[in-house]
Amino acid sequence: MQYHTPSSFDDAVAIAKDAKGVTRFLAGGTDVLVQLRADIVTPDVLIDVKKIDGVSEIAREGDGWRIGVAVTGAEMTEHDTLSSDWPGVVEAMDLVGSTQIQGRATLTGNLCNGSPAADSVPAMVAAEATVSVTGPNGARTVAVGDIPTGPGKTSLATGEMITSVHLPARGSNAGDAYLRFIPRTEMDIAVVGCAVNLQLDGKKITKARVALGAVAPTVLLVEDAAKAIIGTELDDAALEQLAAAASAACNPITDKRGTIEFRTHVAGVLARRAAKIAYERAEAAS
Amino acid sequence: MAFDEVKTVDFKVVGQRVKRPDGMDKVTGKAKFGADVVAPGMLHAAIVRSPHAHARIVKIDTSKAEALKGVKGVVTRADFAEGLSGGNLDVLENVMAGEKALYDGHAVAAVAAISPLIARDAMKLVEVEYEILPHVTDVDKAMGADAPVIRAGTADKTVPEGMHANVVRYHESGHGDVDAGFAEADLVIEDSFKTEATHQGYIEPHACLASMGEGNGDLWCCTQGHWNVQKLCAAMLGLEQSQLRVTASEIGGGFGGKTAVFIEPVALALSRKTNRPVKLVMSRSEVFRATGPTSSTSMDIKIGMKKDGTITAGQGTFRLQGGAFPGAPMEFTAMCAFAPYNLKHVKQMGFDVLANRPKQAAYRAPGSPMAAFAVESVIDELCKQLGLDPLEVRLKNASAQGTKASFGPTWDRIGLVETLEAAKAHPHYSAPTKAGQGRGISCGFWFNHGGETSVTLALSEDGTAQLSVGTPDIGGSRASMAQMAAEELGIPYENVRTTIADTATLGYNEVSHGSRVTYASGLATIKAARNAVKILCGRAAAKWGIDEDAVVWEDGFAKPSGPNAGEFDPIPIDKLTQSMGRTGGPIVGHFEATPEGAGVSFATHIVDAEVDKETGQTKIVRYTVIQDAGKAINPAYVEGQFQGGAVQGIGWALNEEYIYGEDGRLQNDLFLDYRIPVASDLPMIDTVIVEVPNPGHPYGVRGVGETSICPPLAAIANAVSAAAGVRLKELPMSPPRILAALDKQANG
Amino acid sequence: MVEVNLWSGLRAFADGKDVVEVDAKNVGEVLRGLVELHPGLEDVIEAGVSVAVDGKVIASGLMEEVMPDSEVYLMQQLKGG
Amino acid sequence: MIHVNTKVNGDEVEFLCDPRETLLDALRDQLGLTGAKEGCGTGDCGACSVTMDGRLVCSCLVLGAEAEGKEIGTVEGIANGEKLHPLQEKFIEHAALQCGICTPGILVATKSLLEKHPDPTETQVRYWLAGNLCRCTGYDKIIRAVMETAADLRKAS
Repeated sequence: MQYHTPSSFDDAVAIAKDAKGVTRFLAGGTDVLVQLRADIVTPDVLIDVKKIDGVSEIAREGDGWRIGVAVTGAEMTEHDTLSSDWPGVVEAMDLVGSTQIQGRATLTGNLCNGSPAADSVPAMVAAEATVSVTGPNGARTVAVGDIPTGPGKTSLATGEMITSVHLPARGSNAGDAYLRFIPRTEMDIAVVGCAVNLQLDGKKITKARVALGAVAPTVLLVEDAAKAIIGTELDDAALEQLAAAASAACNPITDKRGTIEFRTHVAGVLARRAAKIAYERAEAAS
Repeated sequence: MAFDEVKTVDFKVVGQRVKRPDGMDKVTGKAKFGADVVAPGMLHAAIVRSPHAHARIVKIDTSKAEALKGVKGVVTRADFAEGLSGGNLDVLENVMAGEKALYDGHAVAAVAAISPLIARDAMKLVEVEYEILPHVTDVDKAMGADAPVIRAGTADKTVPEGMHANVVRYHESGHGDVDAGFAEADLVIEDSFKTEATHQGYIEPHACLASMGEGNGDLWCCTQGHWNVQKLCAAMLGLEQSQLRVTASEIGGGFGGKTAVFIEPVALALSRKTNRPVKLVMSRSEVFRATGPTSSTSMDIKIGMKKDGTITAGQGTFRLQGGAFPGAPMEFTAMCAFAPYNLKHVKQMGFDVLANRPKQAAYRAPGSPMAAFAVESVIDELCKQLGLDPLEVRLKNASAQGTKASFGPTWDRIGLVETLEAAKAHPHYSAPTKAGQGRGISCGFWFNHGGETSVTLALSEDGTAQLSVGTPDIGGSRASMAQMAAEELGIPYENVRTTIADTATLGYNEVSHGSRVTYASGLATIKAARNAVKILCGRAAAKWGIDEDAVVWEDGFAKPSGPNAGEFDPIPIDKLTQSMGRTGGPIVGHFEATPEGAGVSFATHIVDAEVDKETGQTKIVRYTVIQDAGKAINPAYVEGQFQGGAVQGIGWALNEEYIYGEDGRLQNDLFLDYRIPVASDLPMIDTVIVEVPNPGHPYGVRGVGETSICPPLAAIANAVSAAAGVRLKELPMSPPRILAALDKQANG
Repeated sequence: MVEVNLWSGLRAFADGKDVVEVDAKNVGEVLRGLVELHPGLEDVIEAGVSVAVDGKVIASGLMEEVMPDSEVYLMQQLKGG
Repeated sequence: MIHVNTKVNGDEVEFLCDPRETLLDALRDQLGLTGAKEGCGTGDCGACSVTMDGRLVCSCLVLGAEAEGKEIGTVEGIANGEKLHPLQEKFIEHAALQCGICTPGILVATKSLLEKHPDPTETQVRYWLAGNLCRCTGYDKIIRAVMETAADLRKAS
């Protein structure tokens, strides 16, 4: 295995483009190293991105945010303004693994690992986050939801890499939330994850995005679920419709972490609970 | 004090919460565990394992692995002794597969190389050709007519005729006439239960360092019993037992799982072949796939009760799957099942069943927790349906001194009633439960064990003591041993150093299991110390020119026993040891025996659980352990045993399980998906130490290590039933199972 | 003579009896006596058993004393975790 | 082989490692610091916990090569000579360890917790330590030892 520490994205792309065999980018390493040690993926070329300028920055970008690809979960949680703007995204990232994992794991890594159960991904999708991608054929901006294409797979071409994550301006009277279900209180992979991002006009929901994780091969943006609560004050009937729409959108599998029935049911429960939190946050922000 | 006197009062050191002598090393990282040692010229090894649940090994080609640079040797079954039989053959079959791989993870070859990475690379180059055979992993399916035969001819003659060849042993015991008993009952409940296999889950993977010379060898390993390792390894390598010296490292948890050997013979074989020291450390995945979890079970229980709470009869059938080898502890499951209750009519049957899973190993009160889960669940349901208080019903039927045990004998002094009374008096039992929460209780029982034990206590010139015991210290036993020695010698606790001796320096010691260490090594320590005291008194007597019997030992001084003995100034221990070389030679007390008086231990647990009815998630909100310790030598570590056992039980009840796929492969071989309790899952675990002295120990000690895992499974099932209104009959009570039960109840 | 109680699973090897009388002064003699009277018990006893004498479980000691009026139960061999 | 210069417990050290080797391997095999343990190798048990530039991490999920130019803190660096850290004292006093295999990781993790949160709630301690598995104690005595050390340290400062 070759180990590289390029000092620019251009250098990193150049190494990746010419690399033979399996290439992996290393940021926090909390997935890459597990796969390496368990003989699941042994990269031939490992490109450590942490020496590239600016990768550890959380910066304002207009009224939104730019988050570097090596920013750890712990650094996000410790960032007060980011946390108050996008509590759902920050909490989702904070749910990934232990305190130790938080010291290393990154949003970009969580996304590129391609796990359908990645906690931060539904939160980013609900938040309409985008990523900047650079590669041998130049740079592009991609919606977060378009990166994963299936378990362990992404839409990134050979030599392409993410250079930063962008969260849009929070806007007024808005809030987001992410909840996941795990059997224990910590340390598990999400059995179901649900993010809700909404905006209010007075008490009425004017805009909403509901995203689900771990209930399909990729993250789901559930438009029917959003429709169920847009125009409402999140009354009980709206919540029931939201839950039903979330459950209806599920296309899960039965595996060691949960059954089809369980995931489908709990997706609705979490949608309801997350929507209430997002709604409270939006109200508090007004 | 007379040699055999029982002491129950006026303890000076015993009963104190002393600091453990190995504490400093363990908080600074200095303590040497299994994987922490190196030897000059050491090689590293890795084991090739079967990916198949059941397969004939057609061919093993090691040539590519051997050709890799840095590889020094490869071993297969051919490198081990031939002609073994019985238990030794089973252990060897498990350590290194012969004709067949019997489970996913079964070892088939091993390599030694100059670095761990090269060893791992070489492992992947060993080519094994398999002929895949049909497999079975479920206990009920393994007994079914169409189940594949795993190891033909294994069954012994206790197995009733007509059973599948995978049923290899049968147990039946009890007394009275259960049918007559059921006829007397006002309510009879009959139900079936299942529990999945759980792993001991010690945080330290198995590790060892082996060094073989010509016909002899040295082995360093983490084990619960190094004499057992010596015996088994010697057999598997064809060595004389005394030629293999085994040293027990610090051990990072065992819970029964480190009473067996797995990698030690392999490291020795590689060392013999390469003539270099070889270190072998398991990965976590290997620990889960190839070391002993507990048995999975399938159980049928029938209990009858009168309206006044009298249990009229109990019957249980217990089917235990113990992997591809005989030995599932079904007889303990059977014998423990009804042990807490004084029953006129009782019958219990056990079946030992083979399946394509790793050979089960002991796990904390092996077999008992599952039985308690099934029986105590049914008792709870009977109480509920008859409108009776579950604690009063248990008190009414409780086993006590003089009643007949469900497995036959008449009980000696036991403390079940005392734990129930303590539970009744505990504020936890009377506290109101909050909305959404339910309370459950359960009793639990374990036999405890004595076993072969040797201890030596050598006095130093300055009057301090060196105590050598042979039972590895898993949870602070060196402190308890030093406390007992100090108590007898009348010297400060700090003046005793306890060492876990290697196999070359002490007589045989049985494994640290059966909650026997504080009981048996403790008893041996007390007797070795009394032995040394007798010599000390003799030296004083000689000095004073009086009879040896006229000297007594008090608080570290030899004194004349009374006015008739003469007027002499007491002599302190250090004055006697200072001159010991000139007054008869070194003073050493020792004791070797197989103490047979291990008192049984009962416990009662109370638990409050909260169930999220929308997700099926259970949260333990309050937990109290009440257990009979006989006499707590170091209460802090007794509490620790209570708490640790309870939490292992919580894990077993709620989330831990072996999950096999259709392909017979273990799907959750990492701590990620083998979900042991984490700190945030739990409340504080309250404890009450009940002390009903064991007549078989000089201070009344009963083993405490195991019983604490017996009640939690049922106590939590009973609490879940109270909180959510559904009775879970299958473990773990994972959220999908609870939600499915709630759904079934709601929709009929 | 000492009355020895067998666990019921052993009846098949003791002519249907679950109580057998043997002439014995210690545990070793109890076991030897059982095998002499009922050779079918030999395998089970060889594989390892415990003997409860007046409520005390003797896991291995053959020299432990047994009195004519002792309550004696044959039990499966005890181990632990 | 990669040549790595790093600082461990304040000491400048260097080692050679294969790019596949982890920081845990390097600490244990190259530097002889065996206090950090490998319980899982997948970041699930925390027995290998160390700090890297002050941040708590699992050393099994850090490559040895990544330690270049960093400051690593291990259990061996917690005591000051013969004087134990208050956490170490309290763990011994409270019987907050049984087998002791998880203890180094838990001490590194709790020291890091108390530096960041001198007045943690019980819940905070429990969640901070959720990635440090202990199979012996049921965590009760560990949590009590941490809470009490925190109180003592606050009183002392």
